[in-house]
Amino acid sequence: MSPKHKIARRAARELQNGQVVNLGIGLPTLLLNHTPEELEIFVHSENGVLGMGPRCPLNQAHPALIDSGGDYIAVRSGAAFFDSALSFALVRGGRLDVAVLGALEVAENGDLANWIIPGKFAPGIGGGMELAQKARRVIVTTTHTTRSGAPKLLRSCTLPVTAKACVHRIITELAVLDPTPQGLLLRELAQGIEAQEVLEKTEARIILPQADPPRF
Amino acid sequence: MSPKHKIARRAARELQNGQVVNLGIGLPTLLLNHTPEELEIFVHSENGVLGMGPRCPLNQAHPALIDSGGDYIAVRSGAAFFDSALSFALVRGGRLDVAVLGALEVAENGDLANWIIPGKFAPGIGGGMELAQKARRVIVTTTHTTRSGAPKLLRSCTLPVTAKACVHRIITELAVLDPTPQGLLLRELAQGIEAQEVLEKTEARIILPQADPPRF
Amino acid sequence: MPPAIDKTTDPATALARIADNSSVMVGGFGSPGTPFTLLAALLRRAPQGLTLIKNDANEQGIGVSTLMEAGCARRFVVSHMGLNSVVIEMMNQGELEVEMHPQGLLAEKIRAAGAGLAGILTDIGLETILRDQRQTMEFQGKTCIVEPSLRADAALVHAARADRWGNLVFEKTARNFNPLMATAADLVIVEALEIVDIGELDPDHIHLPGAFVDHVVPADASLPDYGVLKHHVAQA
Amino acid sequence: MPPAIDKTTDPATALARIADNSSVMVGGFGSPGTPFTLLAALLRRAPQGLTLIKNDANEQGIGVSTLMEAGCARRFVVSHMGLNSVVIEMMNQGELEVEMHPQGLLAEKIRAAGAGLAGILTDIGLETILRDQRQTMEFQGKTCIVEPSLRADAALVHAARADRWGNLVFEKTARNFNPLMATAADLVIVEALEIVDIGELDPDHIHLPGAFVDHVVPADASLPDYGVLKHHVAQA
Repeated sequence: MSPKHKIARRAARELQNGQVVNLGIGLPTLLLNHTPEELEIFVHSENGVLGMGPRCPLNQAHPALIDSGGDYIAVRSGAAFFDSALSFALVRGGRLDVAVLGALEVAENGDLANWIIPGKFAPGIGGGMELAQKARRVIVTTTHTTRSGAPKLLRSCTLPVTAKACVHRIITELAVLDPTPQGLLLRELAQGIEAQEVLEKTEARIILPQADPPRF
Repeated sequence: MSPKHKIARRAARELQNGQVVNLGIGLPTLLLNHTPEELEIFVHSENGVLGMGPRCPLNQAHPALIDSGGDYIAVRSGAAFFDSALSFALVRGGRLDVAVLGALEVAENGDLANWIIPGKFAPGIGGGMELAQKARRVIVTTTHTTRSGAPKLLRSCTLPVTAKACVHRIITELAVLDPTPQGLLLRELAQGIEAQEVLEKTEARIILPQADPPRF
Repeated sequence: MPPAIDKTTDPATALARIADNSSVMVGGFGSPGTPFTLLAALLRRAPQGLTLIKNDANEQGIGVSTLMEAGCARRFVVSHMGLNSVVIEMMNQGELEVEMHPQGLLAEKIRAAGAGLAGILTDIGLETILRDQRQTMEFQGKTCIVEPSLRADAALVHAARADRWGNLVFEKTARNFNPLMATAADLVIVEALEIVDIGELDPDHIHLPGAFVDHVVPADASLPDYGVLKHHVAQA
Repeated sequence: MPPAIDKTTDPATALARIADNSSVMVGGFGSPGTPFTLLAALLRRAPQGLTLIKNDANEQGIGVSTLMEAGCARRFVVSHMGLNSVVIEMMNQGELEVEMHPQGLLAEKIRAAGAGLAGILTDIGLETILRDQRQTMEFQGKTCIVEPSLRADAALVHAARADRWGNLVFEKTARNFNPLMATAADLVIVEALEIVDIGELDPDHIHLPGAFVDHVVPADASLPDYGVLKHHVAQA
C-alpha cells in the first residue's frame, strides 16, 4: 500500500457516524476509499453539496455535478445542494464537524500553512482558510516530509499561515501526532516504524508517550 | 365611493406594467381592487411572497399563505416564495420599484412618519422603515387630515420619522402632491375640490401649478 | 438507519436542554411557520426568564404569546407586534423588556450569526431615533450602523416536511424566518408536519440541509393553530 | 403576455449595455454554472478594461479565461485559480491585477451587496497575511475585519430553468455563486438551458424570484462546454 493510501486508511478511522465532513482536494479525498461500508457520514464540498459520494465514471458523470476539485461525483441518499453563501455558512457557523486537509507545513502548536508559497505558488485562497479556522476538528493528512526529505512538521511555520493553532491531529505515513503548546504529542506509530525515525524526520518538538504507542 | 376607495383608485393609476410593488397594510392594499385587468404587476409582501393576489374567501384560504398583515391571500401565476432575508434583500437591494404606504404625517420635503407615537402607539417597526428608505418610488396614500381634522401634511414631522425625504408622491382624497425641498407641488385635484380647500387643510407649504391642475 | 443519522424524537426530549434564562428563537411570521407543537410543549415545562426572539408576537392566546402571558419570558426581541395588544401592554407596564428591529435587519442579524459573521453594516434607520441606541462608524466615506449578529441558545423551527436527518422543506409563506433561525442557534429543534425517509426529498429543492438540525419531532397537526384562523379571512 | 413581463431576448441585445471598463460578475464554480453562451457573446464584443469577478478562472480556453486571454480584463476578483496556469502567469507577469478572497467571504461580500448592506464583520483571516491589506475594527471586545460589500455593473448568470419573467431554478452544483450574483449587479443577464412560460415553475422551489433579473436568454446547449469535461472524469 502506498504511503498516501496508508495515511488515508488511518485517517478514515477518525470519522464517526453522523458527522459532517469536508475532505480537501488530493490526499484527503482518498479517505472515501477506506471508510467502512456501514459508516454514515455526510461529506460536504465547498461548491454547494452535502452528501457527496465518490468520483464517478464517464457514463455516470453529470455535467452539473462536481466536487470543489472539479471532479465529477455521485451523491448519496439524503444529499442536498445549496448556494456558495450557505455552503460557507455551514462551515463558519460551526456545523462542520471535521475538515481533513493537506499541508505544506504544520507547526507544533497546530498552526497550518497550506495556501501560498510567496513568489512561487499562489493559486488563491479557496475555501481552505475558512475550513481550517472554523471546522470543529481539523485533521491534517500529509506525507511526513517533502519530496526532498525536508521536514514538514516544524517548530513554527516559515510560510504564511492559513490559520493559527487550528490543527487537532496530524496523520502521516509514520505517525499520528496531536499538536499542543509544548510540542507534538506522539499518539500512534505506523507498523514497522520506530519513534527514533519520527524524531529524525521532524523539526517540531515531539512529546513521547510513557508507554509504547499503539500501531496503525 | 368612500374617500379611501377614491384614494386607492387614483393610486392604482401610478402602477405600471412589469413593476414590483409592495402595498402597505390597510389603505394601500385596496389598490388591488382598482387595478385594470390587463395590468401585470408583481406584488411583494414582506413575509416572503412575490406575486400575491387578492385576499381570498374561507374555502380558498391556505393556512400557510398570508400577507404581512395576516390576511389569507391567493397568489398569481409566476409567484415565488422565499425566506425573510431574501424578502428584504429585494427591498434594500433596489429591486422594489414602488412602495405604497400609509402615513401618520408627511413633511413637505418628503419625510415620512408612520411607525410610532411615543408613549401612545409603538407596535414595532416591521418592514416599513426599509420599504420607505429603499423602495425606488414611495407613494403615500392617506386621508388628507386626521379624524379630528388636523393636518397630516406638515412643514416638518412632529413624530419620529420612518425615513427622511423618501416620499415621491402623496395621494389623498383631495389632491395629488409631490414633496420638494420648497414645499408640496400640487399635481392634481379631486373632482369637485378647489385648491383653496387643500391649502386650508394642509400645514405644509403648497406650490400651486401655473395652469389648472388635472382632475382625478 | 443508524441512530446517529436518525434525529427524530419527541418534543419533551428535544426541549429538555432548554434551561431557565435561555435565549430561544421562534420561527414564523404571524401563524404560518410558527412551531405550535414545540411551543405548547415548552409551555408545559414553564421555563423562567427566557429571552424570546420572533418576528412578531403572534396573537393573544396563540403561539409565542402563550409563553409571555404565562410569565416565562423576561425579554423579547421582535420586529412588530401590532396584532397583540396583551404583549404591547406587558411592554408598556414594564413586565417585558422589548428590543425592536426593522424586520429585514432582524432577519439579517440572525442570518449573520448563522453565517459566522460578527455583524453587518447598514444604513437602515440612520436618520431615525434608532440611531441613538446603535453603534455607528464611518466606512468608505459614509456613516453606517453596525448591527451585531444575533445568535440564540435554541431555535424552534416549523417545516412542512423533514427527513429523518433533518433536511427541511418549507411551504409558502411559512418559510419566513425558519431557515435563518435554524442556522443561528446552538440547539436547533424542528417540528415537521410530515417526516419522510432519507432520500425522499429532492436534493435541488431542500431549503435547508440537515447539518444545521439537531432534533426532528412530528408536529401535532390536530392543533387548531395549524388551521385557517377565521378572523383573518376576507369578508364576502 | 405584455412585453414588460417577457424578459427574453438574444445575448447580443442583453449584453449591449456592458461598456468598456465595466465590472462584471460571472457565475459558476469550475464549469458548472458558468454562463458559457453569454461569455462567448461577450468575447465577440471584445470589451476592454473589464473587472471580472468569479469564484475561479475556469480553465485555459474555457469560459471566463477566454476573456482574460483575449486581453479584455484589467482586473480579476477571485478566490482560487488553481486549474488555470495561464491566468496565474498573467498575474505573475503583471498583465492582470488580481484581488483574492477566501471563498466564503467572496460569496458573503457579493450577497451583502445584494442585500443592500455596506459591509460585513468577520474574523476569517485575522491571523494571516490577509489582515495587512484589510481594515480592522474592535467590536464587542474582539478584533474584526471589515469587508466591504461587492457590487458590479453587470452579472452573467447561468440557470437550468427560467420562466419568461426571470424566475430561476438552478441544478445541482451549478447553483454556487449564481443566485448571489444575480442580486448584486445593476444589470442582471441570465442564460437558461430551458425557458418556460410563467406559471410553470413551482413557487416553493424557485431559487431566485424574477424581480432580480433584467434579461433572460436561451443558453446554446450545443456548446461543448456544457458537457462533461473528460479530463475531470475518474480513471477506471
